Amino acid sequence: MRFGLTEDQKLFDHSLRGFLSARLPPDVLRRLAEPGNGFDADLWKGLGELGLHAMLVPEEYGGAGLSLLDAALVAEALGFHAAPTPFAASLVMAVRAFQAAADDVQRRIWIPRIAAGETRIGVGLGGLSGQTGRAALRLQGGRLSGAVDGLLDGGGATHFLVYLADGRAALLDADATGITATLRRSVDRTRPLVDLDLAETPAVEVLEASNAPLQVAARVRDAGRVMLAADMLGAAQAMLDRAVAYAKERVQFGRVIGSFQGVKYMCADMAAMLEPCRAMVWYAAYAQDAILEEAAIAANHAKAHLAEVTREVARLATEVHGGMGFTDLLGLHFQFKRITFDRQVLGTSERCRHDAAVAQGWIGA
Amino acid sequence: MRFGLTEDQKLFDHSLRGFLSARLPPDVLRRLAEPGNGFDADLWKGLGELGLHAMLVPEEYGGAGLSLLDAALVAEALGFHAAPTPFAASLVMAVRAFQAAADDVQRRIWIPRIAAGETRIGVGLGGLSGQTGRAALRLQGGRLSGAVDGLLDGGGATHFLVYLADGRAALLDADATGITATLRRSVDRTRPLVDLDLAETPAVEVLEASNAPLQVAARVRDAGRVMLAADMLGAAQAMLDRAVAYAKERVQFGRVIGSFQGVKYMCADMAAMLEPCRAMVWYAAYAQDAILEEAAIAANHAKAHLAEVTREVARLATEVHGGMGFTDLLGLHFQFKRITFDRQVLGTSERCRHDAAVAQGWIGA
Amino acid sequence: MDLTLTEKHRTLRDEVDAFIARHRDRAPRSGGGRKRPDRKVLEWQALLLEAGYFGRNIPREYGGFGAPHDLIEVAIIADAFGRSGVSPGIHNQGISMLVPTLLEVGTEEQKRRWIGPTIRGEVIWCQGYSEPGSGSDLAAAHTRAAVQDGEFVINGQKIWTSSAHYADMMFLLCRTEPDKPKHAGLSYLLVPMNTPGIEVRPLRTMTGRAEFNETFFTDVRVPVDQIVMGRGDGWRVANITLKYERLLLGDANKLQHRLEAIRRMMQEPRSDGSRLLDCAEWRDRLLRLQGEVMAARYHNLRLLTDQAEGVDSGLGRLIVKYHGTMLAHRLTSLAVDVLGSAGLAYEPQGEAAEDDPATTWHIDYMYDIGLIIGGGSSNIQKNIIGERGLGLPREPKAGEA
Amino acid sequence: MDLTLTEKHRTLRDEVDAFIARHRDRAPRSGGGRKRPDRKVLEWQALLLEAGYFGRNIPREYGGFGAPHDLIEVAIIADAFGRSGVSPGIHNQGISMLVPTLLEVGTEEQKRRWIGPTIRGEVIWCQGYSEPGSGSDLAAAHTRAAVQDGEFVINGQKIWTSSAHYADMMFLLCRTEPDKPKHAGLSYLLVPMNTPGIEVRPLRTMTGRAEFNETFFTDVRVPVDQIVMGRGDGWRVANITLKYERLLLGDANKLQHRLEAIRRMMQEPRSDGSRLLDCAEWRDRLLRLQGEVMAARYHNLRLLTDQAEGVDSGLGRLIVKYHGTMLAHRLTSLAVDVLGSAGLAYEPQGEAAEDDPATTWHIDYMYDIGLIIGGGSSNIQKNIIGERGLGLPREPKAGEA
Repeated sequence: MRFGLTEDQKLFDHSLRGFLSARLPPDVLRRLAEPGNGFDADLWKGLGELGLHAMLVPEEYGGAGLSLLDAALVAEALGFHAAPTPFAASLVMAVRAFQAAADDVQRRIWIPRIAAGETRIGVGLGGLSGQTGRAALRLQGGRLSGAVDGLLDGGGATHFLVYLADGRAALLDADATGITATLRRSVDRTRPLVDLDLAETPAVEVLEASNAPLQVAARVRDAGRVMLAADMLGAAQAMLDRAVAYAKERVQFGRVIGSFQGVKYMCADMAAMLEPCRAMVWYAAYAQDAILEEAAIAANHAKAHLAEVTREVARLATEVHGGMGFTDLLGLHFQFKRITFDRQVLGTSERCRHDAAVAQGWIGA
Repeated sequence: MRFGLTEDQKLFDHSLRGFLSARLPPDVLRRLAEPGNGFDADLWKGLGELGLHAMLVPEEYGGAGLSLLDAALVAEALGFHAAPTPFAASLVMAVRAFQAAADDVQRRIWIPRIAAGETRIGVGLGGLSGQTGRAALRLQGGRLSGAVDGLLDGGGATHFLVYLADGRAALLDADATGITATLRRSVDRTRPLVDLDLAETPAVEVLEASNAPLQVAARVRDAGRVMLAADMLGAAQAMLDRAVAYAKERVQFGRVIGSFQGVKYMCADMAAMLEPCRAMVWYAAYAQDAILEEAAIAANHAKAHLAEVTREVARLATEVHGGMGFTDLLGLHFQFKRITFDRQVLGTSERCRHDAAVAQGWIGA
Repeated sequence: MDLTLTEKHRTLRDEVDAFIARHRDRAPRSGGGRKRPDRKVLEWQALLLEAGYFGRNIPREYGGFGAPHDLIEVAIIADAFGRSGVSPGIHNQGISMLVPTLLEVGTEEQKRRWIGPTIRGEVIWCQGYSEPGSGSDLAAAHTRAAVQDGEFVINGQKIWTSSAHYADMMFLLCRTEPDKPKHAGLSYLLVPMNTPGIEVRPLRTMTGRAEFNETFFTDVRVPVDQIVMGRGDGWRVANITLKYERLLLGDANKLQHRLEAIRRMMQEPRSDGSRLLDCAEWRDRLLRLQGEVMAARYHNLRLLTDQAEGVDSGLGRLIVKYHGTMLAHRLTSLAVDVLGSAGLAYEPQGEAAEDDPATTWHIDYMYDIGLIIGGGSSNIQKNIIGERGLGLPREPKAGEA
Repeated sequence: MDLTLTEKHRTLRDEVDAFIARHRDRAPRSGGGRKRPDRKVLEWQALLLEAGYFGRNIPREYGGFGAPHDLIEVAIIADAFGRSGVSPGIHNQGISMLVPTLLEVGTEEQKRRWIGPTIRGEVIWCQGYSEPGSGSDLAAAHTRAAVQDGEFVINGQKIWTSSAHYADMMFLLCRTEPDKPKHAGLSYLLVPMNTPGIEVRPLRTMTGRAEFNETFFTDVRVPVDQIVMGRGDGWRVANITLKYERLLLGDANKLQHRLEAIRRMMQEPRSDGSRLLDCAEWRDRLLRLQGEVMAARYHNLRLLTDQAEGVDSGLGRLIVKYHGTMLAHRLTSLAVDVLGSAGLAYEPQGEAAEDDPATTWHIDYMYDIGLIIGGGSSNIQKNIIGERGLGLPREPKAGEA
């Protein structure tokens, strides 16, 4: 037994971070965050070449068959660099949804397309995730009507996977008839959300888990929550690292500000809060594959706890930077907004903790 | 309009604090806190001479007819000095209970006795206050049976006033038949609690408000909650004052520790939290007499908010003192425990906030 | 303690209510904080001044209403406008910071010249304090002003000057006595923004808007009588201004306003029909904040009484900015959580138009952090509270806060 | 990441469970932390050592079981004892702090002489670090030891020496090289407590119990070979000990144990039949803490892996004491709130008897603050985290932490 990363994981993490660092200098990030669809085809292609598109896809469908822990490391790196790219929904939740609830034919068709990077699926869990906004859908005769707000990975999506209140999920072509997909720029300029209005839109596929569809949907949701927790971890680590670096350089009152206990203790507080979060994200991700009886509890607590800790880190790291932290100039706010976004999507902290209480039988669903 | 104390109030406060300071040096306080009944007849007599026994009693019954704000200033001073004496229940809640719910004869008999300092009434609100422990009483043919835990001002009480779930209250002689009063030493050695076991104990009086008895009982409870808030304010202010004084004297690493930002910011945080609490206590006390539509909201929030703030102040002030703060030597812990006690009696913070929500119609009772 | 209303006060309350009912259609939508007041705002301001609902206690000779200080009158007016949701008039740095400073230490001539136009909204001021190299360390200002031919000649650079792009005037902290010790070498000048040599460059913040500016001075000349107090007194004057800024930034009425707005959101049914106010864990979060806001409001009443009686509130005054801005951030934190994912849509409209509510909350969520930092960061505030408020010793050999 | 059990591990788990089931009647009630172990405790300890469920990785020649390092084995054993509520053996300062220090830097002779008796519970140690004038500033120790006739002669005073009144030995930090700079003048001595000239006076704390002592040294003589490492190396050795103390004080298993106890209290029906776990505002408080405890537990697993692999966890290790003690205080804060007014009855029983649950929670509520202060206060921890963990510069001209 080991509680830690393998050499392979460290190497992959290193190369991914190297790629992101080179590919996303501040000016490029700022450009990609300008109005548009929040999807950069070149970046998507580059991440595909690194193997991200197929990482979770089982080997039988041509993928790498990696674990959710590997995906969490990717999410952390993407959060660290505030990378404007689909991931949590398109490459994690969608793959998990097809694996868990699709029939054999559906899997053979769609999973390889995801692995090839050509199909990008925005995912909306509506009320199952506790998201706010509209979530009222009905499926009749293979056609979907109604509205659902706040689909993840909306930017550049070729398809949408939307969940019904009973746990079934319908796959829609983004160009289908009767579909109105409104791309909303979110406060996190790197990731837009999509609101869907549907009028008798034909479903390309309907995923129906043969057994306990709500539980299967919850597993997809939990995988997403772990990715968001990892994304927050990365974003907060970037903010902490930059705050510490700034505190070592910036001079005020004739001293480097990091030598003042006031600033030093802010940094120490951030580190003391954030450092245990890393192990928590690892554990929550690992549990989704390997400790199923703890998977829901760990995922929900990871999302909730990371949201609480990283909100504090986001504020404190900005404070350490003084006025400069509040400007657009340093680009520190990309990570700040990443944390804001991750906190609110797929359920707030209160909702996630409630789901954790349900998962351990403290209260009914 | 003025938001502040009168010159009379300041003078009275000054003389009371002078008396307590002279009367309760650390060694005396330590002696009074040793096992016993938590009631010191000399101190009681001295406080009576200062006018405390009759302060809230209307002039028609021979009292001073002062306001609850005056009582809050007394409670604050008692908390500051951790004075081991009955007050909140015996001299505030009991007087209020008789004024609000007793008939004319009952008032004429009992209020002057309270004013004379000869009748000291421990008060138990049971479930009406959200206290934990036993609270099951039945009144039949003028006799009370059952059990209720945690009566305030139990030390030296000559009588007990216990509330039934319907808002009526029964006055019992402490020496009546069928009564078993167990004096429990609380963690706050200056104020014991009393648990009552009653077997057909004859009630000396039954107080029945002619109108809305539960609301009348709630007003008595709220007056008590304001007194506890004021007590916490005083205790926390004493701890903050001592922490600041210690930080100015104690030398570590070759410097007075108050010159370290780490210690200075602890003190600043305490002051920033605690200073607005003073106005809150004043307002809550004043509202009980003069702004009845806000009385319940202000009292409940004052109790809850003071409990949250003073818990932090209690910890931080102890921390500033380092190991010495944790010893018995400095006696700082008397105020620490005072805060612990006030927080738990007459309802925890969660309960008080719940009552504040009810009082402003956010939810049903 | 006396919060009861006299007959006179009840009359005033009725009058204000009637005024609002009669004139509310003439009121502009917002307080006009971050924009150059337009005609509607200026007319409304004039109406308020005339009625004595703005600048009530400022002497008539300086353009105010000249009523004697009466705390409850001020509270009644604020309450009436607060209840109605109608603009209570302009609040900006000139009105909230410079005017009280001039009233405190300005010359008769300065008071007569500047207070009237400022409270009428005709003259807009910006604040020239911070510099790029010295954010928190204001006294380290390098912008210098040398005297030549009866004029100050200013060279240097300021940062974080909000509203500089439309302001008429700047109150400027600069170094006029380079040979004197740090704090003794500063002066406080009043500088017209249209003076040749001033360049203003907008500075975009994390909200995506240009809320601040950098201001550059190249041989900017102002007459020597444009100084408040004397040469070398700049640090003292700036501290008076900062005192008022701290009170402005910790404003308890704003906190109450926000709390109420969040409560209303939590009382609205969500898409599944539930109300967050019925969920005890959410309600308790709101209640905790309500308790804190109440404490801040009552504390504010206490400070107003001190002010009316000419008493220095000391510690009570020094904590306001730190306490208020941290609490404001916790309020907006709850607000954005209440909005949840549906509130993430973010489209700030710039200065021309109103923002939608969700965008406004997210702007505030970020802007509040700016306010924690600006006007003296939290650490600076804690130094001030610890040293001036509690008498704790300064750091040995550290610079001055 | 591999948390799966091998066949060998499953076997061990079954063995430990069987051991506990077979022997649980022989186990003492508590861990025996704050008292001199009695016969029952010593016999239980011997049984655990023999079975390899205590001191599992300590070499056989020093009295341990000598099993190779295997993190999961240790976790399995801790988990089995945790689940069963049966004592996992003695934890005291000798076992948790001195033994790992000697394993790291002791001489072969010292290891052979002290480790065995210590882990068997036969030799009890106390810690002689703090002095009255220097609580946080350990390196300022004034207690001095001069060499005379092949012996150290110790004079001075220590404070906060828990268990000094029944300890056999003290590990003592004292000044042996008065001419050298502060940190370079210290040595680390092993001192028998029955040496003539040692006087122990109990020190009552806010809990009402005498949990600590003051220890006075007057011409106390110990042989010069009773030193760990060399003269002047005392600060280095003390820091190794402190490293282990930080991990002991932030113990994640203790946090989990407390959390579970609070959950059980909240699941019990109260006098009105309601359960606090059904009240969302209370449940959410518990859930917040559960999330924090989970993070601490997984973090601990990560540190154990590093330890097993000989990797220095750096920052991850430095935060444990600060993070863990603050979290412990928040846990006990919830516990005393759950108990409410009925939990205020307080009757500590001294060393002879068990305390009732409510008294125990209130002791912990206060003792936790002692732990936040002791073993390096939170401020000292934050200096360590900031300077050693994050590489931030020390305070100019300040002393050393």
